[in-house]
Amino acid sequence: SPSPNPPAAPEGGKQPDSVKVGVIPILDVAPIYLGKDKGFFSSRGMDLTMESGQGGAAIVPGVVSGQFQFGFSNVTSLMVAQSKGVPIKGVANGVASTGVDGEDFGGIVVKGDSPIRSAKDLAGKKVAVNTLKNIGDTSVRASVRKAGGDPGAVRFVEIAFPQMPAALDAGQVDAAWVVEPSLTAVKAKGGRVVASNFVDTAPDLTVALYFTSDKLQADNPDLVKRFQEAMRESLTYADAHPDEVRQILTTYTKIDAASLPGLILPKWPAEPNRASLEELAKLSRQDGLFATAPDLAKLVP
Amino acid sequence: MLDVRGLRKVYSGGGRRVEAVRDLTFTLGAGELVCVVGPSGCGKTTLLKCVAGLLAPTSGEVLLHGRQVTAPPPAMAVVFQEYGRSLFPWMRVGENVELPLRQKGLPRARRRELVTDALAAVGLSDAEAAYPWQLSGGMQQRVAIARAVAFEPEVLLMDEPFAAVDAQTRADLEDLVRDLWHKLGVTILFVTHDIDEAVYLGQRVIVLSSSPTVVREELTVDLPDARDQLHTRGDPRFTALRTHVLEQVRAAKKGLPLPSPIRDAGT
Amino acid sequence: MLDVRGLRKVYSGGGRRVEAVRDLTFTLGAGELVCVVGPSGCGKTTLLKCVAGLLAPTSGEVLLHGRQVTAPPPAMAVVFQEYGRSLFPWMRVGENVELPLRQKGLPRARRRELVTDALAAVGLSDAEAAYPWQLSGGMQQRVAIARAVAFEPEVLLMDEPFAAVDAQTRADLEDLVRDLWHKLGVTILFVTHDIDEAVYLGQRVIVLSSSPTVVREELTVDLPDARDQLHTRGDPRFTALRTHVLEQVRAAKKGLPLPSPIRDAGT
Amino acid sequence: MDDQAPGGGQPAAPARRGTTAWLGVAGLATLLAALEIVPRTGLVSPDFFPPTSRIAQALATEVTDPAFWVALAGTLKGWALGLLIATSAGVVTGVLIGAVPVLRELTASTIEFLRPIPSVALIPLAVLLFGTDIRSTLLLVTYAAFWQVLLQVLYGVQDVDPVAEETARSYGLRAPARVRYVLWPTALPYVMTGVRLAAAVALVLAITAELVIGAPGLGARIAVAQQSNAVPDMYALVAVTGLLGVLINLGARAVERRTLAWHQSVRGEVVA
Amino acid sequence: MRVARRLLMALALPVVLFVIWWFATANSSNFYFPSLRTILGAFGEVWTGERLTVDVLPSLLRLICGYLAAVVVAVTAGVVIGSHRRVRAFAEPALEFVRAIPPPVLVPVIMLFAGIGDVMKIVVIVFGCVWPILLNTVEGVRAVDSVLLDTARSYGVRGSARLRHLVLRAASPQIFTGMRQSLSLGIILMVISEMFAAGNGLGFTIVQFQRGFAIPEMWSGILLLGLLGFLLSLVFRVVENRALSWYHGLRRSQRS
Ligand SMILES: Nc1ncnc2c1ncn2[C@@H]1O[C@H](COP(=O)(O)OP(=O)(O)OP(=O)(O)O)[C@@H](O)[C@H]1O
Ligand SMILES: Nc1ncnc2c1ncn2[C@@H]1O[C@H](COP(=O)(O)OP(=O)(O)OP(=O)(O)O)[C@@H](O)[C@H]1O
Ligand SMILES: [Mg+2]
Ligand SMILES: [Mg+2]
Repeated sequence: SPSPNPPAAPEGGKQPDSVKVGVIPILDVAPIYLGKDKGFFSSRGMDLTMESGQGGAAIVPGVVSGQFQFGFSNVTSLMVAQSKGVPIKGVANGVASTGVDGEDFGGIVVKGDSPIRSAKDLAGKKVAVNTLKNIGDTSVRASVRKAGGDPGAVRFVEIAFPQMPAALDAGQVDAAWVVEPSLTAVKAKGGRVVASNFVDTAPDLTVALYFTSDKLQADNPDLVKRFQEAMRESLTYADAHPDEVRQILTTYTKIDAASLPGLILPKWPAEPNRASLEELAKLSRQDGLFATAPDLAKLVP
Repeated sequence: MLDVRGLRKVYSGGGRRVEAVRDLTFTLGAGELVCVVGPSGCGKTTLLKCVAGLLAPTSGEVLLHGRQVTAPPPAMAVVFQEYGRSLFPWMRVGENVELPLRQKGLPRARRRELVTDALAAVGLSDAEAAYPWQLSGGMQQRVAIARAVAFEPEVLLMDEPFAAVDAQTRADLEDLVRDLWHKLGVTILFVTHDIDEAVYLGQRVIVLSSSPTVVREELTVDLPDARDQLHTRGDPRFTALRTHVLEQVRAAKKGLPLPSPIRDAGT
Repeated sequence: MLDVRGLRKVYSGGGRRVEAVRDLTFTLGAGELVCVVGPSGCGKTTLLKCVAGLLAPTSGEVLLHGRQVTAPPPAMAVVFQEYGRSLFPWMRVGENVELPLRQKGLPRARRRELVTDALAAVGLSDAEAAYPWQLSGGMQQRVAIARAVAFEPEVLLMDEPFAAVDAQTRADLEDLVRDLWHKLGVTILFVTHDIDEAVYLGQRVIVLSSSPTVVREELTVDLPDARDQLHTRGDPRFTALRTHVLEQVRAAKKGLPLPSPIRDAGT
Repeated sequence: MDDQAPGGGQPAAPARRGTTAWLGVAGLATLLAALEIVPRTGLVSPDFFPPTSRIAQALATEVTDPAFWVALAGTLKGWALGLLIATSAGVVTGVLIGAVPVLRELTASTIEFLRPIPSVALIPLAVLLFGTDIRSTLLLVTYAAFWQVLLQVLYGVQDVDPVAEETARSYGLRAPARVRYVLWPTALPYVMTGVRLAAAVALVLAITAELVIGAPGLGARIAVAQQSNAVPDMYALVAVTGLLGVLINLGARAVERRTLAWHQSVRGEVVA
Repeated sequence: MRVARRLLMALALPVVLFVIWWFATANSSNFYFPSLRTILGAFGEVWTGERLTVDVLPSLLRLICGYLAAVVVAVTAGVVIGSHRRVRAFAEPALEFVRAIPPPVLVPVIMLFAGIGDVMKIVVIVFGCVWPILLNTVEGVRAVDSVLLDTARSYGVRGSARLRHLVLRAASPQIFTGMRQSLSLGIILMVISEMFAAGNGLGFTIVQFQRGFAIPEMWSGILLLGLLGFLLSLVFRVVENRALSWYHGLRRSQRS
């Protein structure tokens, strides 16, 4: 495993700022772990601790109340939060789709023997997404729409990613939107990818962001700035060193070593793709996720 | 009919080991009415529970009709000393008396009749709809007696059944028991503290020693079969017998050695 | 010292309304020993509970030293008819007896002494470490008596305290109560079913009528103060008194009208 | 019904306890065997529900990881502290409310109102106040376990035998003494059940809190295993919580045998 | 008069608490703690009309099915386990093993067997509600008075009569304790079960509000859960008072 760099002494002998980041222990956040490992944060005077929560329910309030300085969340959740007036603000890109149809880190899968051939056939079918009224159903609808089907006829069921392979296998759902590593698990059981919903939603869709609270942004812009810089460096590094990413995954996840090489890694561009977010916001609004459009200018770093 | 042979019971548990009964042997003929007296704590209740098949003896055995008793035999009724706890607090008096009858599979009408009669016999006709805990101690005890009486058992075991009732009621109940015994030919084993009662009721009186408990004496009550409260108790033979039993119990309590001549001491 | 005035108690609940006691009025002088007899279910326990301040009368009042009793007065001990349930099953016999003493704030050594003496007096020295449910019925009742005795109360209320013990033990306990009464000058109200016992023990005997309950008779027992089992019970005056009380109880049970001349009936 | 059968005379207690232990092991073994067989019959896919043997393998590797023991210690700490707070608070409140009828009437509606509020709904609140601190876990654990104890105490207090209560009153035992010598022993069997219920609920909540909030502990490890599709590892960790439950119950039973030796439920098993 | 007094008693403390809440949050600027006024406003908007039939009703039905099934299962198992020492020794560790598994982990396992529909949700509710009733039944059955047991045995009260007239009745005070515990657990589990694969329901809606940052609506949902618990407990008390009238009478008998 990559030898952890000794934390570089912060300038001026100042005590490093202790920074807590609320993350979900999944593939998507590999850059921050890698960046920490590489010393991108310590060299900027930040002593980083990752707090792994299971989702927005725990991370957003943690950031709002200042228990965490930063958090990781998918963009739809952030847009919803913003439109509801949650005082948060995006600070760095999180993760993005590979943009390659059929080769994305997430996709709509069906069982090998399923009659469903394309996203068009999903109309009238039961599709699993990890959370309803979120990026999953919006992007799946986009796939269906793009394939010429009726997006309104898809029935969504909420099932957590880890349970999707079993639900699909047992026929409890007709299709599922899964991400890695569940995607690999489904494919290993003979599942097929019928559409890459992120790709169908927008080119190079930005899927998640790191964010902070308005309060921290106002009180300590310097820290936010340093975090942004470190994050940018980490993202760029991760994007360029897929092998090290696979390696770092073994430290904070339990992904089976055998399936590691086959995982499709997402893209980690240094900056979010504004255009893709606008498209997503538009689609989300169509789906009724929020009444007033989120202020993307404020949300997106 | 009922044979108790070499019965021994040792309680152990809670850090205590008590030899409640050391060695009891006696026999009850079919249709006999035998009273048991003995000092407090000598093991009368223990004996009764063993006979009822509720408690396994440590050694020795109880035979009913020649077969060993290991579980409560059917057609046996027991009136427990702890009358208060032996009534079901969630059932009204009538239901308490009726339950065993229902268990016996008697038709409804017959059950009603038995319940009503039994309650009337113990003077509790108007308490039928009360809960046991709404009754006085003596009334509760009488409910327990009524339950046994209504059951029309073949063998009736009674453990100080009249302890909580007043003198007059007690006399009435004594006569009720003898009536019942005559009428139904039931075999009765009757534990009491009241020596007069033992002599008045029983055909025989078994006197137990104090711990370690053995049978101290078996005394045949040679009073005429037709007894009544006034004349029988006035009979000099009655007085002689009761005095003899009293002395035995006294001696038993003091742990004196058994007197050598057993039978003629009372004469 | 203890005045019961126009006491009336009606139980209502569970769809039943019972007038347990209609109208009781009597007085106990300081240091008196009075026995109460009456038919089963006539309200003796109810009376005792009202006197003990455990039950609020429906009307009428109980005065102790001229003050109305609304809660259990200190320095009063009660022996309950339901002896089995009045012992705490989670405490050993010794602890059961000791608890009230601890409450009184007695020093440890004194408590030990009182407990040991009281248990010895009721013949239970070796049961101190047993749990109540490991004892026979009579033994349990004696523990309850020991608890009251050790408490050295000013007023002692006893509800059929000897119902479960054998004749000999009963005699011994009767003497124990009289001894205690002499020694400590305690005021005792004693409920019993045994008419001989009432006459033997009491300075006066209060006979209650059957329901609706009133005082049927108050009888002064004009026997010499020094009593003993043999001579007192042999005394013709004793026999006369007990016969009189028996008749009263019998009449009470049958609901006969009160006899006109109260005092000289026994002469 | 073998408890009441005669013949149970006086077998030596230790021997009985031995049999009991073996029966318990047999029971667990039966459960584990069933869990081995179910996926093998194809009722569910072993990929999603691995057989016991596969879980045992994962467990074997799991226990060699020091981080596992750290997580276990973290969970146990949250559990024990939470349970302690909940039990003490539950008992004190319960006795107080139970012994004073007016309080009972006054609080009944509020208690009934608060009890069904799920701890999971309190997660944002906990995170808001304490982040991923152990206090978050404690808040959830205590909240959930408290009601279990409280309710049992309330019912237990009501179970006091009126004759025992009257005896105590007539001998001049004042309220605190009556609570200690009469009310408490009566309620104790209920309290024991309450503590056993609360112990399991506390464990469940400790793990859930870690699972969702990410406070360090077994739950957080389960979450990682879940997210990583590491099915056998996940079940291995779940099995650990199950085993913890078994151990906790053993402890509770041992305490019960000592403190409730006088109670019908315990004495009935010693004497025939 | 008595009704008025009881009403007063029942409402006094909640009213006080609500007043405190009202004033404490009146000027709240915290996003997660909106003012009570806002919450009550949301309550009126959210929990009226169609939501009652679409979300609250299905939840209630699932809750009732699950709860009743749990009572039946737990009492049956509890009687068996409680009255046979060996069965208890055999089953207890295994049960304790299962009992310690947190519902959020257990639900996926249940999903494997029971699918993702209502059955799964009911099973989850049963699974959580069973324990308090089971434990209390076991303890209640173990504690049946020995004199009563002897009485029943000697009068040949056996089999189902023994069960109905003795064991269940004697254990009923404790069984009701467990049932009361489970009632609120059932509501909690209803919420948890609806966090998985649900498309409607009270718990589902609350979780949706939480995820959608509709915080006043979420709080109003929590209020509704509390209200529901309170109402169900009222119903429960009526049932309990009927079934345990003898017990309450006995306990009160000498206190009047
Ligand atoms: N469950 C028990 N556990 C331990 N010892 C017991 C138990 N039951 C009775 N004993 C003991 O056995 C002895 C005999 O008790 P038993 O109840 O048979 O006496 P008894 O003759 O009925 O007395 P009494 O006339 O007072 O009712 C006593 O010493 C008692 O302490
Ligand atoms: N808790 C109660 N609820 C309703 N009625 C009761 C209650 N306790 C006693 N009674 C009734 O009051 C009457 C008197 O009861 P009490 O116990 O005082 O009688 P007692 O004279 O002590 O009788 P005994 O000699 O049989 O003990 C009885 O008719 C009884 O049914
Ligand atoms: Mg006895
Ligand atoms: Mg009485």
